[in-house]
This record gives sequence, C-alpha cells and structure tokens, in this order.
Amino acid sequence: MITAPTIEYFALAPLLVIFGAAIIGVLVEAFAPRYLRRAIQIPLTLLSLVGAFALVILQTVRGVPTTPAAMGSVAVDGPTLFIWGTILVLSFVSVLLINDEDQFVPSAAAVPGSAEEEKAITEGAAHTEVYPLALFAIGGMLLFPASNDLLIMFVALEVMSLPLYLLCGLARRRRLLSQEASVKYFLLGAFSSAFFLYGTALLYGYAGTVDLAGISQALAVAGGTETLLIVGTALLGVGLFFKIGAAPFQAWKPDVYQGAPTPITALMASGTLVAAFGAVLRVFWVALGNDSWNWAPIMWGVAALTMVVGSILAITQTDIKRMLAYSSIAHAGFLLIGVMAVGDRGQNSLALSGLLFYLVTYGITTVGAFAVVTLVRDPGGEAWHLSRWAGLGKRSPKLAGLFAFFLLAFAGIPLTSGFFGKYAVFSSAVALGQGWLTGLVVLAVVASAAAAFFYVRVIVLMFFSDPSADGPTVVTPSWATSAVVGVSAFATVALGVFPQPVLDLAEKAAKTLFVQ
Amino acid sequence: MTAIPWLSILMGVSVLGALGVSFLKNDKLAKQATLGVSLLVLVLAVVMTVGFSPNGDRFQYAETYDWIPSFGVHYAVAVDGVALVLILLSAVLVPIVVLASWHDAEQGKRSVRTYFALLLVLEAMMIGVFAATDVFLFYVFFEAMLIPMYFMIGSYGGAQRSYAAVKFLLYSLFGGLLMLVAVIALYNVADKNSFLFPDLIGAVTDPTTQKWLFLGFFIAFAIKAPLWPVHTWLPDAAAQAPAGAAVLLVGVLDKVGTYGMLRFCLELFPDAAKWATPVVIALSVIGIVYGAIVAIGQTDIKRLIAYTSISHFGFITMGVFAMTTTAASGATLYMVNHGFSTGVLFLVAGFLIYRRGSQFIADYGGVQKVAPLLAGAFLIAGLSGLSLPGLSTFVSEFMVLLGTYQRYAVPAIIGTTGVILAAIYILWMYQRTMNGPTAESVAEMKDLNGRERWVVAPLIALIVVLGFFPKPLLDVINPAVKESLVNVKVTDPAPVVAVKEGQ
Amino acid sequence: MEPVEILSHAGGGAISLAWLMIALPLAGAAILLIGGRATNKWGHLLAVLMSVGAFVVAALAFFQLIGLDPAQRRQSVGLWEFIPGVANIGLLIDPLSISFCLLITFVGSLIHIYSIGYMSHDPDRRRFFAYLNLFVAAMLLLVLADNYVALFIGWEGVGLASYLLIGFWQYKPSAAVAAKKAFVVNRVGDFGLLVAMFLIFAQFGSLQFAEVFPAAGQASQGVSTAIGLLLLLGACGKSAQLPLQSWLLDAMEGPTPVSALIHAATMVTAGVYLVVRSGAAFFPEGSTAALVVTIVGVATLLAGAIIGTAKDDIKKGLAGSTMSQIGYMMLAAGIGPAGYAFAIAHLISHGFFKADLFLGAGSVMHAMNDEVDMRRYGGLRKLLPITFVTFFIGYLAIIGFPLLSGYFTKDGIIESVMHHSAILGWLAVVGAGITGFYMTRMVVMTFFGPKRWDEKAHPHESPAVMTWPLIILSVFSIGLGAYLVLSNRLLLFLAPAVGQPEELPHFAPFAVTGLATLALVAVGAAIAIVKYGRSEVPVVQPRGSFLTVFARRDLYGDALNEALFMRPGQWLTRLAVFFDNRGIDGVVNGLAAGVGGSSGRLRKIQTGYVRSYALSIFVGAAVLAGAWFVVGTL
Amino acid sequence: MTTHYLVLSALLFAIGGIGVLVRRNAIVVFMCVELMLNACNLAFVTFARQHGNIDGQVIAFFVMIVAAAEVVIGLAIIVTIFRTRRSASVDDASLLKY
Repeated sequence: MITAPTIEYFALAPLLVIFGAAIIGVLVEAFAPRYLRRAIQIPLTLLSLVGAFALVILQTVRGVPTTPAAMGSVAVDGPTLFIWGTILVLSFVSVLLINDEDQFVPSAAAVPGSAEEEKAITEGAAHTEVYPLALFAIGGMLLFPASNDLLIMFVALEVMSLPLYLLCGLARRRRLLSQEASVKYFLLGAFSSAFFLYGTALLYGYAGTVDLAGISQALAVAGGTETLLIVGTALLGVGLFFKIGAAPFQAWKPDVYQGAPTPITALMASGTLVAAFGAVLRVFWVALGNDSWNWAPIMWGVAALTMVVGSILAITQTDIKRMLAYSSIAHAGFLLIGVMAVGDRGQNSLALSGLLFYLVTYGITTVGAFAVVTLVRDPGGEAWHLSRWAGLGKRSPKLAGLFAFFLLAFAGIPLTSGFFGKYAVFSSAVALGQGWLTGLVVLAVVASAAAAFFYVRVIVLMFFSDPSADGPTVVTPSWATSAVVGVSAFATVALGVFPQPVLDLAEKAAKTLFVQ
Repeated sequence: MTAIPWLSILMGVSVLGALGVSFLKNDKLAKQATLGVSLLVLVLAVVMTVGFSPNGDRFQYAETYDWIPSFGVHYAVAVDGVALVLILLSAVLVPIVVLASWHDAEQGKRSVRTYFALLLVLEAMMIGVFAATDVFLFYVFFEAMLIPMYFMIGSYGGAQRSYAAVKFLLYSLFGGLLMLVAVIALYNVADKNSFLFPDLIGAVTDPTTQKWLFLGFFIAFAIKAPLWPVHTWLPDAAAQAPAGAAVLLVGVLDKVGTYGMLRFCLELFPDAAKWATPVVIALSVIGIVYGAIVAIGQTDIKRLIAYTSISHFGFITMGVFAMTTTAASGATLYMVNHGFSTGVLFLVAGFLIYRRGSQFIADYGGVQKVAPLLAGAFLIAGLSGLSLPGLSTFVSEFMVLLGTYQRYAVPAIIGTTGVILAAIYILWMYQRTMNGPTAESVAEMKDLNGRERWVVAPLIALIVVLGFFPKPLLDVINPAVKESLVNVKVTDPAPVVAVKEGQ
Repeated sequence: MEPVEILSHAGGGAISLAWLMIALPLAGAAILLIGGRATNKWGHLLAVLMSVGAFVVAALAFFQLIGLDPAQRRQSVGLWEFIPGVANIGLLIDPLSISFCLLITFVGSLIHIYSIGYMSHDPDRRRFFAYLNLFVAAMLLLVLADNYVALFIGWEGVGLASYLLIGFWQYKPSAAVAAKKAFVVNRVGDFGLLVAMFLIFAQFGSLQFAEVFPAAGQASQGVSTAIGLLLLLGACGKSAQLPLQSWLLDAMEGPTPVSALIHAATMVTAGVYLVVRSGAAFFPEGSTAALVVTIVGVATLLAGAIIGTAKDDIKKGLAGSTMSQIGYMMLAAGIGPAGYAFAIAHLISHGFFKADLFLGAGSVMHAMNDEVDMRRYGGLRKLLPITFVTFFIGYLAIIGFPLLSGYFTKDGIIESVMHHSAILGWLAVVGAGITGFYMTRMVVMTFFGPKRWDEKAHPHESPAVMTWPLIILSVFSIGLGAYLVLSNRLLLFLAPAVGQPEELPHFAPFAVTGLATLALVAVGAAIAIVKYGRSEVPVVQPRGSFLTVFARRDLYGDALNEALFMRPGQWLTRLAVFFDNRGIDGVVNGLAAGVGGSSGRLRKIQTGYVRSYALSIFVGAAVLAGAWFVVGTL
Repeated sequence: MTTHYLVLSALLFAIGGIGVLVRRNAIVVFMCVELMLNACNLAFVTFARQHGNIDGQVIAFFVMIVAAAEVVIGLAIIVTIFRTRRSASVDDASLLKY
C-alpha cells in the first residue's frame, strides 16, 4: 500500500527557486531575441541566487527542521542550510565573474580559428546559455550535500557535473586546452560516477535500501565486514574522493582548472568543493558513522597522500591556475583530516563546525584569487605563465598586494581567514586526542610549510623581481569583478581578525549534526 | 595599575601611523611622519615604564577581552618586567632605525613610504608579541611578524635578497607551524577552555605530554633565536637585509625566541625544561664557540656581525636554561643590551657600506684616518660586542656566566673562552677595515654627518650608562625573573662557604 | 695571619672624595674625546691638570690615612649598587692602594708633562692625551676597587687604554697588529681572572674583598689553589709574565711615553698588585699557588734579562728588562708577607727609574728623529748632557749600584728570597748579573764610543718640558729605595693591608748575597764594556751566535704561539666556515632542493593522457577496496 | 540464484572499466562508461529481486535517464573536439599535463 508522498515545499524552496530560474533561463534562450538575452539572464540568475539565499536565511530563522524532507530523501538540516548559504554566496560572486563575457567563446560550435568563429566574434555573439547552465550546476551543488539517500546523491552529482563539463569547454582563448579540459573532465567524471553508482548498487545489496539512515541501521545490525559493504563503500568513496580531488583521484583537477574559463574554475574550486565535502560528510558520517573504525585508516592514507601530492607537485608549477589547482588538492587533504575527527556528539559537532568554517574561508579566498587571475592579461588572453607575473608588484601594487594577501591566506598566515580555517580543523582533530590523528596533523603542518614555498614564490616574483619590459597589462576590472575581489578580500580580512560571528553560525549549524 | 590601556595605545598608535604613512604621497613627509610616530611611541613607552611598579603584581597594565570565545582566545595583553624592558628596547630602536635608514629605501627605487609603513607595522607587532599574555595571541603575533620583515628583506635588501627572504620566512614558518600543533595540543590537554597564560601555568602535568609540547615550542624558538644548528638562515637574512631591518631582525625579532623560552618553555613545561636542559646548554655552548670561530673566518662585515650574534644568543639561551636568578636576569638584560650593541654595530656598518658600496672587509682599510668619528663609533660598537667592562654588554655577559657557573661550571668555563674569541673577531675586523694605510677606494670617504651622529649617539650613550649603572633595568627585571623561576620550582644553589651576612 | 677587617668609611676628608681621583681624569678623557677638534688648543693642558689633580687628591687621602691609627687604615667608600646581589662599585683606601695611587698619579703626571713636548708635532696630540687620561682613570679604579668586579672593570679598562695607545699610530700596520695582539693576549689572562671570579662567587656568594678574604680560609685546599692559579693567569696576562709575555715587546710600537707609563711604570705591575692584594687569601705562604707564582717570577726574570741582552732596539731592550724586573716583583710576591713589602718597594722604585730610562730613551729618539737602533747611536754623551745624566742615574739604579733605589729594593728581594729558598735566590742573583750586562751594553752603545748615526740626524737636547720630568724622576731614582726599605718603612706601612712576617727583616748592607750580587753585576758590566766599549760596534746587526739569535727572537715565544695557537686556529676557522656553508647550510638547502627535485620528477606522473588518469582511478579503487578488506579483517 | 547475475554485472563493469583504460577512441571510451552504468543497473535490479523491494528497479530507471542526459552532453563535447582536432583519439588530447 503506497501512501501519497508529502513534499515540504518550504524546506526545498531554495532548490526549487534555483532550478526554476534555470528552466526559465532555458526558455529565455529559446524564445527571447538574442540582444535581450543577456539583459534578462544576468538579473534572473543573480536574483534567483539572492532569493534562494534569502529563503535559506528565513529557514534558519524559522527554525531548522529536524526531520528529512521529501520522504526522507532530502535532508534540510543545520549543516545543509549552512552549506547552502555558503554555496549560494560563492556562486553569486562566481556568477559576477562569469558576467565578464570576454571570458567565454562567442560560439562554442565553431572550430577555433575558423571563418565562422571570426564571424561570431565580429557579430559579438555570446553564449548566454552559460547562465542557465551555471544555475543547473549550482542547483546540483545544493542538492548534492543535502541528499539523504544515495540515489538522490547520484542524480545531484550528475546534475552538478554535466553543466560543468560543458562550461569547461567554453573558454574564449586557448580553445584547444579548454576543449581538452572539457573532454577529460567529462570522461573521467562519467567514469568515476560509474564507480559511485556501482558502489551504491552494492550498498543497496548490502542494506536493501539506499537510504543513508537505513544503511547505518543495517550496519548497526550486521556489523561491518561483509564484502558487499566493503567493496561498496570503497567504490562509493572513489566517486566522492574524485569530486573533492583527493589523491590518487586528483589527476583531473589541474588539467580541468587550467583549461576551463577562469570564472568557471572559480565556481568549481569553491562551490563544487563545498558541495562535495558536504556529500562526503553525509555519506561517511550518516551512513557509515557506525563503521568509522574501518574507513578512518583508509581515509588517513588518502588524506596524507593528498596533502603531500598537492603540496609537492605545486612547487614546480609554472601556470598560475594549475598551481592553484594543486593548492586546492592540498587543501582537500587538510579538510579530510576534519572528516576523520569523529567521536562523541560534542566532538563531531566540533569537527563539523571546523570543517564548515574552513570551507567558507577557503571558498571565498579562492574566488578572490581567481578573480585577480582574470585581470592580469597578455595580448593572447590571461597571463597564465608565472614568469609573466614578475614585477607585477611595481606595475600595479594594489592588485599584486591583494593577490599576495590571498596567497598568504592560502598559506595560513595568522590574521588571514586561512589561518583560522586551518586552526579550526586541526584543533578539532587534535581534540580527539588520538595519536594517529595528531600525527596526521603534524604531517599536515609540515606539508603546509612546503606549500608555503610556492605561495611565497609567487610573491617573490611579483614583488622582489623586476618587471620585464613587455610585462602583462592589468585590465581595469569591470564593476562586477572589482566587487568580487573587494568582497573576498574583505571577507578574508574580516574572517582573519573577527572570525567569531561566522564561527558561531558554523557551531549553531553543527550543533544538531546531520539528521538521520 | 592605571585604567589607561597603555599597551593597546602603543600598538594602536603604531598601526594608525603605518596606515597614515602608507597614504602619504610625499616620501620626505612620510619619513618625517614615521619618525614622529615612532618617537611618540617611545615617549608613551617611557611614560608607561615610569608608571610600572617593579615590586607590584607581576603583570601590570593588563587588558583582557574575549576575542574568539569558541577557541578560548582572548585579546589579553600585560607586561611583567621582562616584557617591559623588551618593549622598551623595541620602542627605542625603531626611531633610531627610521633615522638610520633615511636613504636606504631609495636605493632600489622602490616605494619609500611602504618601507616606513612596514617599519611601523613591525613595531606594533613587536610590542604585541612581548605584551601578549594569551598564548594564542602570542602565536598570532609571532607568525604575523614574519610578513613585514619578509617584505623588508625581500624588496629592500641586497643582491641575494629574495633567496634570503624566502629562507628566512620558510625556516621560521616551519618552526612556527610545529609550534601551532603544540599550541593546539596545549589548549586541549590543559582543557581550561582558555589560552590565558596564567591559566595554563602548571596545567600540563603528564611528563610525556610536557616533553612533546616543550619540543613543539622549543624548536620554534630555537629557530627564531637562532640556536645552533638551526642558525644558518640568520647570516643570509642579516647580510641581505637593509641595515635598519637587520637591526630589528637581530635586535628584537630574534629576542622573541629567547623570550619565549624563558616565558613559555620554562614556565609552562618546567619538568620537560629540566629534562632538556643538558642538551640545550650543550647546544648553547657549541653556539657560543662555534659562532665566534665562524665569525672570525667571515669576509663579509654583515655576515660577521650576524655570526657574532649567534655566539651571543648562545650566551642568552645558556643563561635562560641555567635557571639561576643571576643567569636568567643576566640573560634578559643580555637581550636588551645585545639589541643596543648589535644595533649600533649594524647601523655603523651600514653607514660604512652605504659609503663604499661593498660589504667585503677586504675592500676597506685605514678608514680611521679619513673618517675618525665613523671609526670611533665602529670601535665602541665593536667593544660592546666583545663586552668590554664599562659597557652594558659586559654586565649581562658576566651575570650569565656567573649565574651559569653556580650550577654548570664546565659549560660556563667553555663559554668564557668566547670572551677571547670575541676579542679576536672584533679587533681583527676593526684592524682590517679601519687601521693600516688608507685604501684609495675609501680615501674620499666622508665622516658621519649630523643625522648619522644622531643615530649613533643615543645608542652609545645608553650602552655606556647601562654599563656603569644597570640597576634600573635589573630592578625591573629581577622580580619578574624570580617569579618565573618560582613557577619553574628551582632555587639558586647556595654558596659553598657561608660568608658573614652581606648581600 | 688574619688581615684587619675593612671598615666602611665614616665619611669626610679626602678619603671620601677618593672617587675624584678616578672622576677627574675620566672627565678629562671624556671632554677631549667628545669635544673633538674644539679642544685641540688646550686639550693637553686640561689632561695634565686632571692628572695632577688626581695626584693632589691621592696625596691628601694619603695624609688622612696615615693620620689614622694602623688598625683603622682600611677604609672602604661605597659608591653605588652595581649589579644587585652580585657586586657594588666601591673604593678601598688602604696603604696598598694608596701607594699605587701615589705612584700612578705622580709618575703619570710627569709623563703627561713630558708628552706635551714629545707629542708636540703630532696632529693627534689631543687624542693621545685623552687616552692617557683614560688610562690613569682606569688604573686608579683597578687599584682602588674594593671588589673583584670593579677591579676587573679597571683591569680591562687599562687593557683598552693600552690597546688604543699601542695602536696610536694605527696607520702603521705593525702598530695595529701589536695593539690587537696585546689586547688578545691580555684577554687570555682575563679569562683566568673571570673564571676565578665565578669560582669565588660560587664559593663565597660574594665578590667583595671585605667578605671574601675573611672567609677564604674556610674554602677547601683544592679550591683556593685553583682560585690562586686562575688569578695568577690573569696576573701573567697583564704583567707580561711567562707564558703570556709575548705582547710586551711588540707593545713598544706605541709612543715612548706610553711605553714609559703603561708598559713600564704602572699597568704591567697590575699583576703584582692582584697577587699581593689577594695574597693572604689565595696565595698563603707555602701554598702550591704561591710556589707557582715564584716559579713564574723567576723564569720570567731570567727570560726577560736574556731577551734584553740581544736587542738592538733601545726600547725593546728596556721592555725586556721590564719583564725581568716584574719577574723579581712576582718572585717576591710569591713568598708571602716577607716579600710583599719588597715587591711593592721594588715596584715603586722601578716605576720611577724605569720611567726615567724610557723617557730618556724617548729623549734620545726625539733627538735622533725616531731612530731606535742603538747600533746607529753612539757618543751622544756630549750632545744630550741632561738626557745622559738622568739616563745614567736610572741605569745605576736598575743595576743596583750601591745606595741607589734599585740596590735596596732588588737586594731586599734577593735577600728575602734567599731565606725562602736558596735556588730561587741564586737564580735571582744570576738575573741581576745579566741585568748588569745588558744595561751597561745599552748605555755604552748609546752614549759612549764613536758616533754611528748618519749625517741627516742632528742630535739636540730635548726642550725643558721634557727634561724636567727626567730630572725629577732621576732624583727619585736615587733616594726613594733607601727611604722605603730602610727601617722597614714601607713594610710597616703596608702591614695593615697585607700583613707582616713574624720577624721583621733587618736590612744588612753588603751581606754575602749582597756582595755576590754586586760582584756578578760588576762582571756583567765589565763584559759589556769590553765587548761594546773597547771594540767596534757594527752598524748592521751581525748574524750572531745561536744563543744571540735565540734571545733576539724573544726565546721563540712568538714562534711557539704561532705554531701552537695561530696556525691551528686559522685551520680550525677555515674548517668551521666550510662546515657551516657546506655542512649545516648544505643540509638545509639540500632538503629544499630535494623537495623541489622530487616535485619536478613526480609531476611527470601527470602524463596528460585521460587513460592513464582513468588507470590511476581504477587502481586507486582496487587499492582502496583491498585496504578496506585488510582493515576490516584486522 | 541471483549470484550469477551479480557476477555478470561485475564482469560487465570490469569490461567497461578495462575498455576505458585500453580504447583510444573517445566514443568507444564513452560507450564503455555507459556499459559500466548498465552493469550497475543489472546489479540494482538483481538486488531488488534479492531483497524483494522495488527500490532497485526504480533506481534503474533513474540511472537510464541520467545516462541519456550524459550521452547528450558527452556527444556534444566529443563532437566539438573532433571537429577541432579531426580526431577522436583521447590520446591526442594531452596538451594539459605535468
């Protein structure tokens, strides 16, 4: 006897707003005349994001629901709301970057360098589809960490990824790289999601349900050594680790970040990472929480490998975006430490709040950094090669100063947000009082000392070496871009000096933990 | 105890000054503004010192506000005698450095006002790091200090500047990050939900934990100090930094290391400190002799001075870990005196190098003939470097050795050989640069001008006065040091033969 | 015997103003150095004034002191708290210190005056006088200090002054090197003094004479011996005793008045002062420390004398003799209260006649435009009558010609040493004989025989400002010895400070030893006359026998130091520098390079081929699953 | 007797995976991925039968939809890069590396 499903529309409202706006956007593409599209899309996108954010706030104020919505398949709880808020803010600033259409190809279908591309350029054509695509991706990002069963999670994963695959291929310059990034991301993404799906299937086989709570109950009953469970978890893990770019599944990240249009890179590096970590937490804490003794050691290895690979490989990078990609890999490693710091409820909420705070600080700084990257141009597009950044500190001290500041935040120097992010996660890990985890923290700080080297290297280039004669030009930023840079710089300072308000939010969000 | 938040005012003035200076368009104005601000800070610091009552409670001018409650972090500042004199040291040195580096920043055709703004930021942080009574706050300043210094070395330094700057930053950062883990662990182990120094005293009881945490702190401080064998960043940094920055680097920043050992390593982890003492004393002694010997072999004036400092830091750490009142007070006094003496040594060397444009001893000779004042200043600075009695450095070195001998005779004796080596490295450098027939390359050298005299005179005056009358400083230092040693639970060894009651 | 307790001075009178003795010259030095060129015109006069002023204060204090009854004659004047809990700056006015004060200020003043003339042509005369004042101040602090720390301040202060004055003509590399050498060698001695202070403080918890000396007896034998030997090391440094003698001969690079004041009359006697001052406490009669003192003394007195025989440089000859004379004092100081008085007596009289001799030499050089090689002198008797007469008196005094100063003081030493130990005594006698030889040689070569100088030199007598000091000094060189020694005047005067032997020595003129001494001296003098007076003296130095070369080379003292310390030291330095750059720093940079290199290699893993990425995912998945199984089955 | 189905799905999944590793043509690689997805579907329905609930079958439908969407996107991307490079070999697309 099947009861009619009940849907908590209010709880899901932010999702609905985003997806609705996306669909409207598609319709606009279909029916609105070309010259109007941009004028419609941008406000539509931004407003929908603002609206969604407002709704998130409203819900938080109205009281966080304690039961999952939509027949237990979407969990809108404290952490979710916090993550939603974060993602929406990050997406908003990223969209402001996307708004700079000079980043995107006029006509993706046209072969690079062909006559039709010339034509498109002269016509000033533009892919305003970018906006609905971005909105779909953002919707996916919102759903991904909120999904309370593996099927929804899979769907969300795809909804998040598919638009991104496309967006990666739309860079205006260095088309070949862009397309290559796109195809690589697509193939590897599809590959990994196949793993995710098979893992889901096996867990379904183990538990008889894909509901996270159901799985954890099954664990409580059956214990954690069945083959199905083990292999299932492993494959599921592969899919998730791939998304956060943990070693050995990190290979796609540098290539994609480098090839994709910088605003999209910003969106992926901030929003996707946040969403993915939300999902990781949900799967490993809600579904496999009773099994932490089995997966923690594995994750230990993954985290260690990730932070080392990220820090080491970044040292010799020459492409600024690629370097930032490796740095984000290293940060993923640091974040994983927090995922392992599970214990009693108090400990969990401590670790969770730490992670949430880290995600906020890292995301906002990342967007700022990439925003700066968009501004430093060569005749052939962005000055991607580091050597071109030499002496930027003299040409435009302010911009270079801001970038240096972001880099220091990545390095985790005190009085920047990055420091407290690291501190929050590391301290929660040490608070667990387990030698093996503290050891990992020590490894982490050593790694971040190594990581500091390549951040500092860029600063050295910008400030301590003299500019080359035909150095890159710094374009005067559009209002949007400068807004992005300003906001993220402000946030990086504010969170570095007075982190308490955001910490409070994170703690309040984490207090309830995830609903079962 | 006044209600006036002196320490916040000191920092605030510097920071605001830095902001103001960075917005000034006119370089000359910027310099004068910087000088004004730093002098104002000095005056305030002096006023504060006058108000300090040495035999009152240990921490005075305390301010405590919650900063990050969820981490138990406070904005908590206060000074005891030790911190006070070190703050005073910074406050004295900064205006002098400003005056001394009047033209330094212009050489690289780089932004002058940035340099001076950085100076003021650095001053604020130096005050903060010594004033912090919240371990976390201390750590924040400890790390944040690196950045302005990093830029001062990197943008305004010599040929190898970026190498030196990066080496300096990464080396210190590495130590600092290890310390970060220790700080976190300390917080969790102590489980006081507070980072306030007084709360944390005696909070860690388990010996093994103490040892680990001690190591975390100590390595960071040893790198900062720097202690042999983690010293090699200093010669590069000091040799590449502009003279002014070098003064603050060696004169004040490095003191944070030795200060931290005294304040945190000893008081927070007394048992671990005692456990580590033999090793630390050994390292210090090695540092004293080794630094001196390597200094003798240097061909670059600034590197030579840097190595002499390594030798001197050996004395300081030895004094700190000897754990006798005399030695510890001596070590603290040493921090101050070394700041002055190395300061004037670096500055005069800077004037010399600025004139000739070379750091190599071989490029000089017979300067005394053409620039007697310069040579005289250099000689006095050098003599204070070899701690000649009558100059302040002697008092501290004597106290350190005397106090150390009471507990560790042999190290003290070996350390005393440093006295002979010091004579060699200083006088040999002086002979090679200032004596003998005048090299034609320096024949045209100008003597100290008015500004430079104003730089050198106050320091030399201080060195001489404190050399004969160190009591004022010691009266401030002694009670604080005694308190620390009480927390460490050590008592001075009694003399073998009891003499009739004198002191 | 227990020394009389030190009383803290009631106040009033010159004694409570004793600090002026130090303050005046110090002020002089400060004014001249800070005042700079502005003071060029009158600077030297001010310096002289200050030095004389110090003498006046000393004299007044002296008279006030002898006004008190002997038990009261140890007055300490506290000045200020120096290092709380460790030491205070205070002055101790007792017969011993006051005698030194008189010597220092009086001879010092004369030499100041003399220098007015001697340095009249030097552009840097002001600086010279500033340094002289500085020296006087430091030396007075040394002898007046009532504790070891203050003493040490003066101790190194005089070291500094001597460094500055030896290197006064710093543009001469030889002078610069000599100055540095003097300071460094002195520092070696200071090392001993420092460690001695640590040991004393660890033992007695104080460095004040007033507290240490009474308690000294309670220290264990070994400890007090150790303290004694360490103090002796310090003394050797300052007083150019073996094995730290090497700096004194080079110190003659300084202007001659410096050699006279610092390196003959006063500073070099500081070691003797230190030994005598701490004598009762740490060099008790018959102790090991005391024995070592006597051995050092006798060795040095012979070494110095031998060196003196071969020098052609008149100043170096005198320097050798200084070493040897101080050897005598040390020897005496080593035999306890019986010797102290004679040590001090000889010290004082030597102060006068050696100053007389040096200044005389200076006057000769002044006349011969700074020629120092005696082989280029000769027959100056007629041209420099006053110089000759004064010098000759000094000469008679030093060789111990009957009834002159040296005769009483030196023979007094030899006598009392004889009582103590015959061997030492006879060695001392031999030393006296050699003295006779080299001093006669010096006089003969300088003032007698044919003239050997070249035409450019126009010898002329020095101006009055230089000759008057000579005259005064020579007068004292005649009578002072007798005054001090006869009827044990000085001994009784010093008794409150340093104690006195059980039975007072009664000075017997022309006793056996006395006669033997005279005979040997006569023989020595005769040989010298025969060798240099009767026969022709070659202007160029002959190769000379092995012994001569041995003596010329200062008994290979420098060669030894070079072989033992300098060369190994240089090697060590090079090694250390190399180790620091390649070794320690190498490891650091190597580590960084290693990380960078591994990064360069590892990034090749990122081949750029989708399929290899996929492979890494596939393998990764397998590994994960495998690991999970392993962990699960644990 | 559901084990055989599971083994079959595992085999299919493995074949798909290997295919992705060994084949060069982007289309074929992509097809291999689709094969893996279908292996998953097989597993789902099998387990559905095993547990006697229909969740698995429902999921299978979802997966098909997603797969279809994936095909749309994927072919679009592959075609674009094919037009640019005149080759569908994934090994040619290796400018981004190290």
